[in-house]
Amino acid sequence: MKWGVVRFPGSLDDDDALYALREVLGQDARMLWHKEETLGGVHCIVLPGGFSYGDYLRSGAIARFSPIMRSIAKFADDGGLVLGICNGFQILCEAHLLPGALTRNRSLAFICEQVTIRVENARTPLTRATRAGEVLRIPIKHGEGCYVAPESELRAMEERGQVLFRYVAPDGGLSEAANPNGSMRAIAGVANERFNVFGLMPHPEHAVEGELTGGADGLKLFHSLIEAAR
Amino acid sequence: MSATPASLPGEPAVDQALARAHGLSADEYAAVLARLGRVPTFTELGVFAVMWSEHCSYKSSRKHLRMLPMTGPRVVGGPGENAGALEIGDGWVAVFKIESHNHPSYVEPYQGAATGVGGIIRDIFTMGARPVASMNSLKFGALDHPRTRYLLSGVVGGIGGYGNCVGVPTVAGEVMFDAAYNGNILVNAFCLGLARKGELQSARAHGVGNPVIYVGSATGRDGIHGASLLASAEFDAASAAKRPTVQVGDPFAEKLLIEACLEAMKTGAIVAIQDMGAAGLTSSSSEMAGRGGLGIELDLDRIPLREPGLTPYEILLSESQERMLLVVEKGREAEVAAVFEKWDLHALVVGRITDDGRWRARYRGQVVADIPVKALSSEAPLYDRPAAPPAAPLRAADAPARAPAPREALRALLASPNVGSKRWVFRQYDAIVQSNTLAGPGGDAAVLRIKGSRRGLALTVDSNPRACALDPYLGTVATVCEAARNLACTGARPAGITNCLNYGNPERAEIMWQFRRGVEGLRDAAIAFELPVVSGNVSFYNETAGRAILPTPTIAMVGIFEEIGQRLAIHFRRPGDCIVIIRTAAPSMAASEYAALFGAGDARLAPIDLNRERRLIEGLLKAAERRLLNSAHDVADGGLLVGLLEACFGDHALGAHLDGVDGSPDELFGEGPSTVIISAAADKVDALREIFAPLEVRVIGRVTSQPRLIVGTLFDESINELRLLYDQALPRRLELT
Amino acid sequence: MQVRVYVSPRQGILDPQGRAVENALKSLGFADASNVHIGRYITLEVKGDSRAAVEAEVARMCDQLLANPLIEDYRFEVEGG
Amino acid sequence: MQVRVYVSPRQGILDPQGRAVENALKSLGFADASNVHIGRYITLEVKGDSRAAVEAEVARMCDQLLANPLIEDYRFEVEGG
Ligand SMILES: Nc1ncnc2c1ncn2[C@@H]1O[C@H](COP(=O)(O)OP(=O)(O)O)[C@@H](O)[C@H]1O
Ligand SMILES: [Mg+2]
Repeated sequence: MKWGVVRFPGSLDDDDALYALREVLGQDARMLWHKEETLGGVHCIVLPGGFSYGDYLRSGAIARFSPIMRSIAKFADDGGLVLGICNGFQILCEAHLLPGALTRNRSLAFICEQVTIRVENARTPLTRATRAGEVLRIPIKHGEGCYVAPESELRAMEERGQVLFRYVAPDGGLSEAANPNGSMRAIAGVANERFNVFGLMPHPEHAVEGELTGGADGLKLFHSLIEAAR
Repeated sequence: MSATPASLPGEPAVDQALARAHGLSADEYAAVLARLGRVPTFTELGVFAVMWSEHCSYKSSRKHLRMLPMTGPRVVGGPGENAGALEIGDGWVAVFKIESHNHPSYVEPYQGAATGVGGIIRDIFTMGARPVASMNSLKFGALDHPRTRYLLSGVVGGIGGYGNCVGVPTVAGEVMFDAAYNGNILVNAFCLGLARKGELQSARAHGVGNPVIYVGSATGRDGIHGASLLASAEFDAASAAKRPTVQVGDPFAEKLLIEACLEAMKTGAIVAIQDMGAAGLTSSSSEMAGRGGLGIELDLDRIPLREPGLTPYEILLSESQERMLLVVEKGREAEVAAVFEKWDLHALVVGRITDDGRWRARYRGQVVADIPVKALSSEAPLYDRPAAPPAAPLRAADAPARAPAPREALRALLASPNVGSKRWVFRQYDAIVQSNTLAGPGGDAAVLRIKGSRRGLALTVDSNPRACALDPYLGTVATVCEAARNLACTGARPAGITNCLNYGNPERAEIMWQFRRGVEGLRDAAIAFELPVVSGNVSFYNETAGRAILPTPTIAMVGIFEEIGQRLAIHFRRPGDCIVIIRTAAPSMAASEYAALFGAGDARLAPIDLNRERRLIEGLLKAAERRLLNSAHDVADGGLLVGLLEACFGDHALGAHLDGVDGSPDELFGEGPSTVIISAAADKVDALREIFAPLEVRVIGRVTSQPRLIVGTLFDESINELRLLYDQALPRRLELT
Repeated sequence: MQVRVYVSPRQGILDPQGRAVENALKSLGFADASNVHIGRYITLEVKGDSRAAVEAEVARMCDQLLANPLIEDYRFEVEGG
Repeated sequence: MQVRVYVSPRQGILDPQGRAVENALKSLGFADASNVHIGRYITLEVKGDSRAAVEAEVARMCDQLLANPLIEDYRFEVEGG
């Protein structure tokens, strides 16, 4: 399977995503420069974490207009798989490829820590290697991860199964304390209506090496995509 | 060819009074006149003032810093470059340095701390090393001082705001609160970068006729006389008037510079490169020319300006952030410029290297400065300032105010912001970007892997100002020992030191004495551990209204793992393991947090036996290598019980049952010379005794699966309850309004 | 022409910054302050032949970049021209 | 009374936000935009007996909390009362 990881000038986890895909998962992955328009025949695009264009205005607001995003919108339209992680999620929302928006954390502070998220829909290309209700340990690190969308939209998303992950306590239960950024309905990750574009705030690429760093639960998401593309 | 430089119309006449206002003494001004053979122009006066300031010239400290051991088998790169470098094996070189940004952070905490982080990161990548880890050491006033919370949240926000956005993980640090810093906080920022051996960049200009190139943000009026003069004078009401425009950091611009500069270096066309830090364009240009023994000419009309109307004086002295100066091989400008364009940066030719040893600046067809490069780069004044111990000790021992019950003392210590968890601080830092962080904040030292290698690094930053207040020499020795211990507790071999020496006004004999004793302590400890001091920074004038901070030498130390699989963590792992302590001397209350809370501090630090300290380090390393240990932790603030609890606060919710401690306050809460807590299987204890001899290996209890702390008949406490006190120590004080 | 754009959090959208500032004001003794909201204040110059043309252009800037309609409202003023 | 506070970066202070937005506008084809600066737009309600009293109070709020005088300027409007 061929992967493309997009590098914006302020991307930070681009190399980490590439490392996870190539070195840990043995995938064929290449970096895509934001000024390019060709995607090189990849099967899945990863929009990595970071601060794409400095993100001083709103995260992802400027990246959305880069040349490569035009191609990615088309790619998504044709059914291609797109995964936005953290800043990538923010960009996909700004680009209207995913519903909702990501606003400042309730605490107003940047938060870097391990969190636990619960899989809400295991029948999607991003989650098929997991079980519904399974709790995954994956780190977050962001200042603007509070997911918001209009109530009516949220209801529709829930009905269609577009809410993929929620922040929960390690035992899988919902609680105020387990929601690190104040996201509505504790949403940590979503899909579009067609289930080919995904966004999540936690960083699966930082949870691929077990004991060594952040755990290995992120692998399940990448394995899901690999299965899906088969 | 060079016309005699002249001041511009409207600029003030230069005389001794104006020189004085620029911080130059009468003697220094006389030296300027002698070096030039004429009265300086207004621009030249500004240039001399910044280059001869304490901050840029180290005029009070240089003589003493020469005492430090700066060489060693691993040290690469000559002295005089921007940061020290250490060979760490497998063809890798680590470049690291720590620097202060104290005054700017007190004035505007967010931007001050942010630009401190930005500045130290530039110091590292300017050497051709990719920045891979940051640390910081922070000192604030008492938490109940009205300004402390504002300063704390601003500084921490600024460090995170900048570091998180440039993608350099912040992997360790320290935070302390003490009323001595009410009027002068300390913000010391560290960065480490990695380069392939042989790819280090130089800051030594060569090649007459080579173009000088400017890249990065445009020049504004920020921080004129900022780092240089502000950090070279006491901070009092009068300096409010001198207050420079605050420098604002632009981390995105820095990120572009990191990537573009590292990529441009790969062309091989860059002869020399230096960031524009304190004294901006002036220092970077004169230092690069000075190292190469050449001259340099700048065309100020070509400097990109953020707003119109900047004078040559302002352009040369601006401390605008995120700017770099390069010397490029003639004819290869376009190649270099293309790399910068890729990153949406513009490389502008603003001058050239000359052979006449002069530092010359032109503006609108006129020469506004023409100074021998050496006068700026190497001939700044040098002082041997008088030093004398103070009449009375800085901090006398308090009479024991009261002797709390041990249970009460432990709770008070855990809830103290100096002892309790610093998670509130470090969760605001991205500690994992770059995927190398095997242990981030929260342990004795951070542990980083080096991808594609079995090797790794450990990093720690430590200071012990309360000990330095009792004895500036022993306090510094103790700090170096603590740093080495923190590394050894992870299994890494200490390999090199960088340091930031924060003191008061060096024109006062007792401050100069504190400083000299600190440097002597650093020297002696570094020699004892065979550690080179590869870089450092001195911050004087940390005083307000005649009241100085505690002497605060901050020591950052880097350790090497040959085999990263040998690393240790502080947390107990197996119920049934023996809990063992190893000490170099009896613990004492001197300079302890217990003494700070309850009085009862010894007036004197106990002497430190560096041979025993070294045994301890070597023992830890050997035990780690033979995989005899399941955990290791250095006992620091709060003493033995706090250390034990920290070892219990892992993911596994284990406990400790102690039967081998005497239960005296000194034993339970004393700090003082070194103690480490290790856990090991019972059948390993004999091997440990052999390894650590002549130090005593004392089994004091067992790791239990019950999450309780049981000390003889003294306590039986719930670990989870104590952990809550520890975890909430800072949030409870900060988040209640 | 001189343009001033005001972007504010949409009603009903959580505004933690506004709440934090309100709390901070209260703890500083400003008990009379309430309903604090924090948005962005953007100033810029826009060249254009007529005020109407500039207004149309600024509206496009706002829709495309300066505000996110899902969470923010905007209004603007054009001066001069 | 309804209060609107406008906080903007002081002249001469680096405004990375403004610069980033200006570049973005340019690359979106808004070539006519220049001199972009980004500040904060704060709305709040303040109870008070007279407009003068409210104005005095808001000025104090700005000096103490809402603006950072080292790097920002502010102005405000009071309505009603
Ligand atoms: N300002 C900070 N930045 C990052 N990490 C910090 C900071 N302050 C404290 N920490 C982390 O918290 C832990 C405890 O700090 P400290 O008590 O000073 O450690 P020690 O006593 O072992 O030197 C360490 O892992 C340290 O790295
Ligand atoms: Mg320690």
